[in-house]
Amino acid sequence: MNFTWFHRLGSPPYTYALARRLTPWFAWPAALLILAGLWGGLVLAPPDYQQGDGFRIIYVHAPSAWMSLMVYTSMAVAAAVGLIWRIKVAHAAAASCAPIGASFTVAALVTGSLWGQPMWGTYWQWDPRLTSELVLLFLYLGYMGLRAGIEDTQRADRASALLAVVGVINVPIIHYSVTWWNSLHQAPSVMRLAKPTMAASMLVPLLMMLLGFTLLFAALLLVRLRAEILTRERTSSWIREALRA
Amino acid sequence: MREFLDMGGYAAFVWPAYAVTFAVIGLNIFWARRALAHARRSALRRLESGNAPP
Amino acid sequence: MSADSLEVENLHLWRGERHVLRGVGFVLSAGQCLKVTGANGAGKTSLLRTLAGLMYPEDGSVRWRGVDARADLRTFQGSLAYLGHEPPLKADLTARENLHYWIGGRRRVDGAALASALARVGAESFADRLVRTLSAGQRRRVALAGLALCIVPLWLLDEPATNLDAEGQALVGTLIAEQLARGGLAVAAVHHELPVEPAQVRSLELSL
Amino acid sequence: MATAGAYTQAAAAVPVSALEAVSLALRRDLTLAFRKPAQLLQPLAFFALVTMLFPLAISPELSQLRAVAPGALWAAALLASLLALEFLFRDDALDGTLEQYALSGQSLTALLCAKTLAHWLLTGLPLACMAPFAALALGAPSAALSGIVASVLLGSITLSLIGSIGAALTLNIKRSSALLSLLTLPLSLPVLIFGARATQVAISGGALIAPLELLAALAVLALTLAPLAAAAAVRISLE
Repeated sequence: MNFTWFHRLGSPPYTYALARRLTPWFAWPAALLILAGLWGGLVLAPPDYQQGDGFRIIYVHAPSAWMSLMVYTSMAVAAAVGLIWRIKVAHAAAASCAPIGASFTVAALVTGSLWGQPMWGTYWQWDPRLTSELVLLFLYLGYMGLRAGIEDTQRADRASALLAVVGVINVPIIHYSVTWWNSLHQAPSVMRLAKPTMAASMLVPLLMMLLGFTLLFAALLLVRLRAEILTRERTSSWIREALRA
Repeated sequence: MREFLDMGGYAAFVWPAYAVTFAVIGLNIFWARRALAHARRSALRRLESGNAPP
Repeated sequence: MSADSLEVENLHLWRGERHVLRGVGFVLSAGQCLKVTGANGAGKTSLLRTLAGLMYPEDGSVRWRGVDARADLRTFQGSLAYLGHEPPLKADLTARENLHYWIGGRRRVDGAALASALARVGAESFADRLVRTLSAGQRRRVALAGLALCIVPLWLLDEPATNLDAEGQALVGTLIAEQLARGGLAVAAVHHELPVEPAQVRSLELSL
Repeated sequence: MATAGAYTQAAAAVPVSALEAVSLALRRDLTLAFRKPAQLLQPLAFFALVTMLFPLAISPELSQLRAVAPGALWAAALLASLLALEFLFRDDALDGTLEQYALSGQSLTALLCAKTLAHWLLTGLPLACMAPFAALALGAPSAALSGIVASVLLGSITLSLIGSIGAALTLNIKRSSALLSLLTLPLSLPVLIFGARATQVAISGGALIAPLELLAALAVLALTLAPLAAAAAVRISLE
């Protein structure tokens, strides 16, 4: 197998230039998809027969929740790559993920509780998904706290990478145990739209939003990655050229 | 239009949810760009001060 | 089996924004001692810790017996003894207990061997006192007793003679000379002269 | 010129098996702990104290307390074991013992296992022994006590193991206790959930086997993975 691409990705100048070139290719489609999804979700999709217009929160809640998990997984994968092959760029990518993921976790929690109020009659319900989301927020905060606590960048990279890997192994266990716990106490689980029967006019905007958020994450990651590479990099010759460009 | 803004009586929940999410998106874009600008500035400073190794 | 040798090439180590080791390299063969000098903060400790495999250099290699030390780190670390600038002693154990647990984790050692090592460094009078009651020089002597029991090919010593009186410093020289006579190697970071036969000593100066 | 072979002949030092090294590390930690008995008692006193808070905060009615007993007991156990975690590696990191462990030529994973085992013997085991008294004070029937002891025994193994990762990661961070809780508590939630459930079942007299099995599964999983992660974390902290 040919792993040249892998090694080239490990080289900061190459990745920096690549990230710079790729950013618009993710950013513009993301903007278009999100706007189209917004139009479709707010205007075109019909009200839900049970939840009325309240269900439209799904078009921001579901993508935020998806982001929180996807970003954590990406972070853990990047961290593992950095840990195993000692690739600086991978650590830089993992470090870039955390603030993005944490902020979307907050968005998922807030939109979830705003959705909960009309549906459950209370802003907070110990529903397994919201609870898992809250735990995920703490995992993000722990990651960022550990990173901030260690001054030396390399050690911070490696220590937080290990934490991310340990965390991602734990996420399914936590989710399973929270679901199990919840099933014992028979809390209402309302945030369950009848998915298979969802009409296309409702589903398509949701898919557009999901894809749009994913592309947005890619664009944000690429910009942050460049910042991280610049602060980490010591060979200045290419930096001089990159900054001039 | 008023009907649209009213969201079938759910306006108090739908609009804040959208506002929060798009605030998070906006903040993320702002933070990412600021981080890049900051990194560029400090890299330039390092280059000018001649502290950086060859 | 190839002869014991330590070949270090082009080590570069960064700590945060600081370029600590800038292309350090040397070759040391059996029966030789490397004296590492340099101002405080020049990277003497970092070099020793990098050689021991505790720190990971960004560039360069450490080769032991012709093979990259990272290839089998545990075996390599089993064949070296590292003495940091603080003696690795537990304050709430006596000197003898400390040696028992510390050296006992590396090699079989019986009470007689412990006693003779302690006697050798002049520590028999305080061998059964808690380390927290010992002076810095006495602790250093206990650590030297431990070192004397570490019969391994490579010694990495960080300021081995700090806090010692003239007699203690001579003892450090004797221990290193014995290690070299056995065909061992030693790397010592010092800021004064090593009392060792000059013919066996090579020097490396680290600059800030 | 001397060769490697010549050196080995001169040395004749008998190497130590991994098992001996592990038992030595275990004995060292136990000896040290018993030289400072006050430190041993702190987590236990803390556990008792937290348990006492609940009757004072809720109600002296045993029937009411019984409803919250599982949660109170496990929250107290979780906090007590967290408190004890700070001592797990701190002294060893400061005096260079961890460095010597990492360089001993023995498996660092095994040595840290020994340390974590010592830690569990000194905190988890006493907690499990105290749990029945705390449970009685919170209104649990005496028939429930054996189940409660079993659940705390199993759960505290996992807590110690997860804690060892957190403690190793925060080794050279100053004032790390808040961070240590932030890292360890989310990872400990499954233990809390299954442990409290087991306690609840024990109090209501149901079939204990399912929650205990879940706790045991967690313990096995932690036992296989946590020491590896802790060893990696210690090596990173020593870098």
